[in-house]
Amino acid sequence: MSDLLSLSRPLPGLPKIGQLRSHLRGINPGLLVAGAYLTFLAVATIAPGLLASADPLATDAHHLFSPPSANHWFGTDENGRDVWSRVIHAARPSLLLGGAAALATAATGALLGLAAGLSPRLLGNVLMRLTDMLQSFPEILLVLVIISFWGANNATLLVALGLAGVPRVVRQVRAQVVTLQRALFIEAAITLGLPRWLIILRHVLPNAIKPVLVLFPLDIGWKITAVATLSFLGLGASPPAPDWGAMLAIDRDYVLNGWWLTAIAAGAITGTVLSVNALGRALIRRNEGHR
Amino acid sequence: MTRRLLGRLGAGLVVLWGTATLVFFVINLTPGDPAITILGGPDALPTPAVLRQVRAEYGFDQPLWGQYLHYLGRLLHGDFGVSYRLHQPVLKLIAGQFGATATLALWAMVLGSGLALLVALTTAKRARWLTELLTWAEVVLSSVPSFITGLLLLLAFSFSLHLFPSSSTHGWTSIILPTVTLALPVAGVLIQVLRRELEEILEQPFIITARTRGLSETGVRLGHALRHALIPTLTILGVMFTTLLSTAVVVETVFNRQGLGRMMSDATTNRDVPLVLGIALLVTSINILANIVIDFIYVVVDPRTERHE
Amino acid sequence: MLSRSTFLRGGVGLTALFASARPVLADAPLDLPVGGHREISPGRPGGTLRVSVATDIGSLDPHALSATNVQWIGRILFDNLVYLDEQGIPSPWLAKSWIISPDGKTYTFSLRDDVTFSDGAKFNAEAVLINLEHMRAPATKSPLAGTYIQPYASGRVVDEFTFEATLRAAYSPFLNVLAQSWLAMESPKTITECPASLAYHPVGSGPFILESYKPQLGMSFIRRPDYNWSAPVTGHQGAAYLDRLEFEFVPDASVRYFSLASGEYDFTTDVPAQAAAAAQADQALTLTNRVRMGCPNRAIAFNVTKPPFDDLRVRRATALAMDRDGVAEIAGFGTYRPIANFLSETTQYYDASAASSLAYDPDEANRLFDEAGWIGRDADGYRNRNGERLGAKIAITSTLSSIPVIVEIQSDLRRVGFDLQLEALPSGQLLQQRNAGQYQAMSGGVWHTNTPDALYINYHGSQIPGWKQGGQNTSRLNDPQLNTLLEQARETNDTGALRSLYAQAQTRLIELVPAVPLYDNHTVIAYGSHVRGVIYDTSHETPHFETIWLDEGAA
Amino acid sequence: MRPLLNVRNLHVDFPGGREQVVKGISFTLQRGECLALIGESGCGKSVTLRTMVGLPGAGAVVRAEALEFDGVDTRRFSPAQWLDVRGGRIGFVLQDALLSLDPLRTVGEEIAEPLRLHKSLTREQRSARVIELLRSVGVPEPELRAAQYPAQLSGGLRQRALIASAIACQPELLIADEPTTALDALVQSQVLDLLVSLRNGNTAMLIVSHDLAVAARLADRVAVMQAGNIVEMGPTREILRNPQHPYTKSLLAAAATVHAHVSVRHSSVSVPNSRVEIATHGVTKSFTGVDGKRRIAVEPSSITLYAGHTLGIVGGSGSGKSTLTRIILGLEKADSGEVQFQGRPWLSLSSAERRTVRRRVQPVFQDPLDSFDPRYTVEAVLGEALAVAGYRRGRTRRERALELLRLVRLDETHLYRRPIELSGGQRQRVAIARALAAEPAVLICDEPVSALDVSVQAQILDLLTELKRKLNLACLFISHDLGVIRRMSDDIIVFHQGRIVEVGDAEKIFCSPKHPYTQALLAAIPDMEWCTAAA
Repeated sequence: MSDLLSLSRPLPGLPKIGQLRSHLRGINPGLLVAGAYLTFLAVATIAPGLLASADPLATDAHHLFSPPSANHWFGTDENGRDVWSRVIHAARPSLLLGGAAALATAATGALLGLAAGLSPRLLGNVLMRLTDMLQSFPEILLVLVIISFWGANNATLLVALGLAGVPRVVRQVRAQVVTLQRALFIEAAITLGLPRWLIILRHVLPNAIKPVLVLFPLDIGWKITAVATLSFLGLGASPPAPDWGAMLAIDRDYVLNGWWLTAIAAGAITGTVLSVNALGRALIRRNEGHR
Repeated sequence: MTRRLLGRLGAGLVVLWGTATLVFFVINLTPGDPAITILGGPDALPTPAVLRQVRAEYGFDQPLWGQYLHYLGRLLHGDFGVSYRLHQPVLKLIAGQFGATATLALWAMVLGSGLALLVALTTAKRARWLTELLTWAEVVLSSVPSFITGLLLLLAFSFSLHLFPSSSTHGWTSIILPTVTLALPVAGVLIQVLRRELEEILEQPFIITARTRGLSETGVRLGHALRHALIPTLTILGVMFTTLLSTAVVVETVFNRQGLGRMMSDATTNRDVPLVLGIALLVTSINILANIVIDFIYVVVDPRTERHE
Repeated sequence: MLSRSTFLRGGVGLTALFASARPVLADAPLDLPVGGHREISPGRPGGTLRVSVATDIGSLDPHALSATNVQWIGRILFDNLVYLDEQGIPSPWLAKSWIISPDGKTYTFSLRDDVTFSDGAKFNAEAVLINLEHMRAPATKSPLAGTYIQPYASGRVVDEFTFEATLRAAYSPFLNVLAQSWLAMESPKTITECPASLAYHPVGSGPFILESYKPQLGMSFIRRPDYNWSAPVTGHQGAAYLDRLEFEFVPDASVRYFSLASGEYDFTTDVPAQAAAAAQADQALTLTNRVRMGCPNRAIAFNVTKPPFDDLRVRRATALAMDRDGVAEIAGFGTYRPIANFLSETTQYYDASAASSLAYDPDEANRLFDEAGWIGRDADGYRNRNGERLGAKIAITSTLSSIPVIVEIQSDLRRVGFDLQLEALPSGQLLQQRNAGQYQAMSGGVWHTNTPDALYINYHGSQIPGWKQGGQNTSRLNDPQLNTLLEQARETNDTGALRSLYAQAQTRLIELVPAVPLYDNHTVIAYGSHVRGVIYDTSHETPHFETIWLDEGAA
Repeated sequence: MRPLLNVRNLHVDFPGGREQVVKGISFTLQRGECLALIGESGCGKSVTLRTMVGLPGAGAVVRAEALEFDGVDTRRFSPAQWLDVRGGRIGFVLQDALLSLDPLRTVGEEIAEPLRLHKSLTREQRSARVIELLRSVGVPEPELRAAQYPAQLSGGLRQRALIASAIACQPELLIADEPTTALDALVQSQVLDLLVSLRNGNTAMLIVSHDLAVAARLADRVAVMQAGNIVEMGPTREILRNPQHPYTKSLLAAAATVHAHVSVRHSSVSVPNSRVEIATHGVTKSFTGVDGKRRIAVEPSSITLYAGHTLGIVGGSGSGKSTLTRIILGLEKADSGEVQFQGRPWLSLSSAERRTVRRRVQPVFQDPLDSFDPRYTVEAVLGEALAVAGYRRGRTRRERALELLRLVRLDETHLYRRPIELSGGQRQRVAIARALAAEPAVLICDEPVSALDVSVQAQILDLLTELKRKLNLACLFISHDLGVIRRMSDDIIVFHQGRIVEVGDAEKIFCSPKHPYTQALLAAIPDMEWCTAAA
């Protein structure tokens, strides 16, 4: 659905550093919160040990479902593990998988889109029909099939989630390439006598992938949601690895025993997706403002 | 027009064939023992004769290409096979579940797009604080994963307040919470797109012209802007179809509803190959058809489309 | 059967929900199946019972299924030839009596002459023949029933109500398995005329008739008024009391609990363990918890043919390192009984004397690991030997519900320096590994059957799963001594001999440790206090519905 | 008599945004009178117009000593009263009818809208009135046109339809914002005629234009606006003949240079001995239209361009002049014919061979912004072209870039900016600098000043003329504007429907056009006698 945000025109770049300060001053408090939350997550991703000292895997069969306390900030779960530590340690896989999948989508899509836009008509058409095929096939079904039949390890998750969304990017990049090829500045470069490969490399490529880059943060948000959804459906990370979606899936069976478990896992996922999306949207708006 | 329609349908058939092939091979190239799956999974205790019978009956003793051609041949006769796990014809199973999901999706579409149109039409290009608020509302609506929305609604309205039954089959009220869950992200995305579109449209010279003719604000929004806003809405609804299906998988799981979504996730986790293939083909064809229909609705809504073809 | 239950039920507001949030970890008394198999007094006819069920099994032909739900669905729609009495001894049902030849190979059944199927077909010797043939016909694709009567060679209609079954070899569990719901008697007319319809339109001679079946949604049954042939052991006379049974599939554990507590349902066949304490505390609900016969839950089955579990010391040490009480707590929240034997306590010929040697003993576990040469420790605290880390992968399905249990075991083993890694696989790949024997350990699950022959099915050398045949011996154990004991037990009908043979087999298993029994296999059901007359099946410990009646005054 | 409009000391500003847009202007308008507001883009004239109908824009703050329509203070109008006034008593015509008519509604529906809002007519009466209106604004086949969508009409017809919708309720005041700007010269003239004919009622008219000629043709009085102020106001003839304010004078002077009758060319009339830079022989080109029919864009045409010479190409939109230049630039393939560059074949070269000489033929496009990679700074833009001319990255290249900027009257500060941050005129200068950086022999200018204000146009044209002379460039100059063409060209080619209808010396063609199309074109030039006098 995010291809609706696609921008048919090439976009100018990001604001210069010098302008940043004035941008910061007028910044929305909501965005600051989102930024702070993501910064926190970044720390949790790089060095979870700094934020949570307890072992996220250490069980304690005699302290199941302890409510939040000074010892266990977020309480303990169905295995007596420290939930705070699990939430913190779950940031890395979520963010990395989300980011990597978004990157895979963007890279594959951009390459195929460029190929479709630049290759001879017949080949381009074949590529586009393949894209149509992939697009008519609902992403969720694709992901479910790949994961159910190939297993829910990081590699298949990456392939499945990476593939989902590729048609959108291919279309976007191809449309951009086609438009760009008729753009006046490309013609100006042609009349300068620059060789085709140089024009593609220097002018077409960077401008064609710009909208993909702009939508990249939103796609990360989408992928994180997808990872969590899959875990929720029981197709995500293998236990006992801490994972927000899996925590939520298991914890909702224990609403009666520890309702906060559900709330915490839900909060972590929602907060992340919300922050990523809010910042992503802000980025898009800023880009448009500079058009 | 007819030629274009036939062309689109032809392309659709090719896409279907491709889908069938792709899914067939993705599924069949994975390791596994479908015979045991058919017999009920790990707790099956079949005799050797039964195992042989199953492998012969389903053609697992044939080479993959043979199985593929056989499968395509049966498809051409409209035979989608028999579910591995439910032991009933795939078409019958799908037919049994389709209605529930279609009803849910339809209501969600109606509710979601209705809400979005209402909100977008009344709030586009208004006070700054309202814009700010709605921008956040859009982000929230389209960010909160459906399974969380669903769980929250269930927890709040069903378990706690008892306003709605927690079980899926108890009366018409049981469709309300799932519909809302499904409609909220639809509304979130649509509001965002519609508002962007409307803000752009309301700046257009023809809107100024309409105002200078003495047309009221309501008249401008309903008489001119609405129709323009419908065009991107259509595009989204076309794309939305697959999104709705994905959400249906989750919503039907959370709310224990029967339906295509849940059958799909069950079928895949249970490796019910004929059912997975059947659903894949069905959903793909609906998707293709829906997009063709939407293309033709465009022509009705936007007279420019046809001429540009 | 691998029992797979998830999810809750009830009518407590959020406040109540939070108040009861502290789990009750102890004091949930265990309701061992003592009695409860016989109707005490007649009930009042009429009414509809609304029941929630965790899963749909997708099909209703018991001969073609191995699913758990068949156990109680079978009693609703069908009858069996025999029924176990309260001591576990086969007693009459549709067969009034029988004679077993001295060599144990010929069974002559004398049948009731007043039984009809709901499609009008008559129950007679021909019907029995057709049913047994149907169970074993490859076309039926029977995953269980066919295997249970595998020694059955041929049947003969002696006269209309006398049937003679001839076995290839003596098979002492024969009558027991004939009492199980998977081996129920279906209408011979439907079997011969339209076998395909059995899946969604089964026809039997039971107290209820299928009214409708909507996959994933639910099923309903109506009373058969002329029913009058309940198994004598149940003490029930005549037709069922309830007019109608409505079952709905409610997979979500929380929803199952909340909707029972709120009165949306009268009854649930699957109480999630985590809600048992809450259900028990609820005055308006009755909770029952019964231990089933067969093999208890073995969270881990070792592959004894592959390192490191080809070493008996490693198997034993691993078993001793598991905190059985903790695991049972995590799995059952106080409702599941820890057990260290290979047969469940309620199973015939259970030998209590064998039980103690697998009790939790981490010191002994460490000693055994040292003895096996795993002396070194690496930076992560795991043992090693010649630079090789002590550990194993356990293959589980990615949708397994008992993950917390495996996680607890993993954590227990880590404390003694054993690195147990979880490998979640799609079920297809798991089956592949299982057939090929390419795994170090698997999640063992439970195996429910109403005879100690469960041990043969789970540990006899002929029962190793492979491409040619299914099998439950995932430990891939092939011990000649154990094989002989289990074979001999199949060949004798002498009670004393059986008791001795099964006691020896249980002792042998504890010596071999092919798997780690941890806690019992339970049926936990709950129902509103207006629901009366609930009795339990002697074979499966699942409820009978023909004796249930509604006490409207109490509702 | 009470004036229809009375505006005294009007201020409009947008708090938090731009600076004040209208800074205290005063004017009155009598019934039947026509006042023209003249000024360049951004001078506040459009905002003034919209303030007259109470639509100054979102967030605008309007202050005035008097702001009266027909003696009533418009600031006291309730929203409902405004709805009655707009379209009923005041008609409003916007600039571009393609954008100003709802593209999803038929022309008939659009014209019927004010009727529906202000008159109680039946549906039949309304459609009859729509047809009548269309006929009255000179739209042929009104029944057919009413059922069509704006995009299906030609520019002129669309503008007429827009005017019809504005006058549907016979308003007392007709406001028009640049009513003819987007149109071809011929069509522009016809629409002006229509507006003139409308004046012959009792309708007052307030128009805005950047084009003095339009004002001269329509207005009784002219108000010249600069940066939110009216700097000079008076009867049209007087202002044009005898401007007092320096800004008015500069405007007139610029218009005069652009539209000079007297040749200001400095080259001799023809240079027969010069080298032939570009020669085309029988170049043709056709496209397959969306309807599947072949449409001929360029019929066999041969032109010759000499060094130091400027060849002007003039023609209406869609006449094929742009296609021909694209062929010459090698951006489009010709169906047949050959183009020679400096006597050697050009079109028939392989693209690799042509690439080495391409820089010798450089374009200057109408919209310079689109001709720069949006990611590039001016330095990078020039650098790319300089690299082609053999300048390696380094100091010499930078110095050369600066030199070029100075040549086009820009300085070092512009080097680090990106084109989007520059004004239109500055961008066009950068575009010219880039073209020159490649050291071309031929400059191909496609409508280089059409998007610019008059005073800027004059500067750019001066610059081009000067550079051409200094560098002895051959120049192909395409424009729809006859004044611009006449000022720049030695020879002229008139294009009409893909064909060259007339070729020859510029002066000769302007003095004695032979082809009827050329004659019509020249006749359509608004009368600018006074301008000449002023110059």
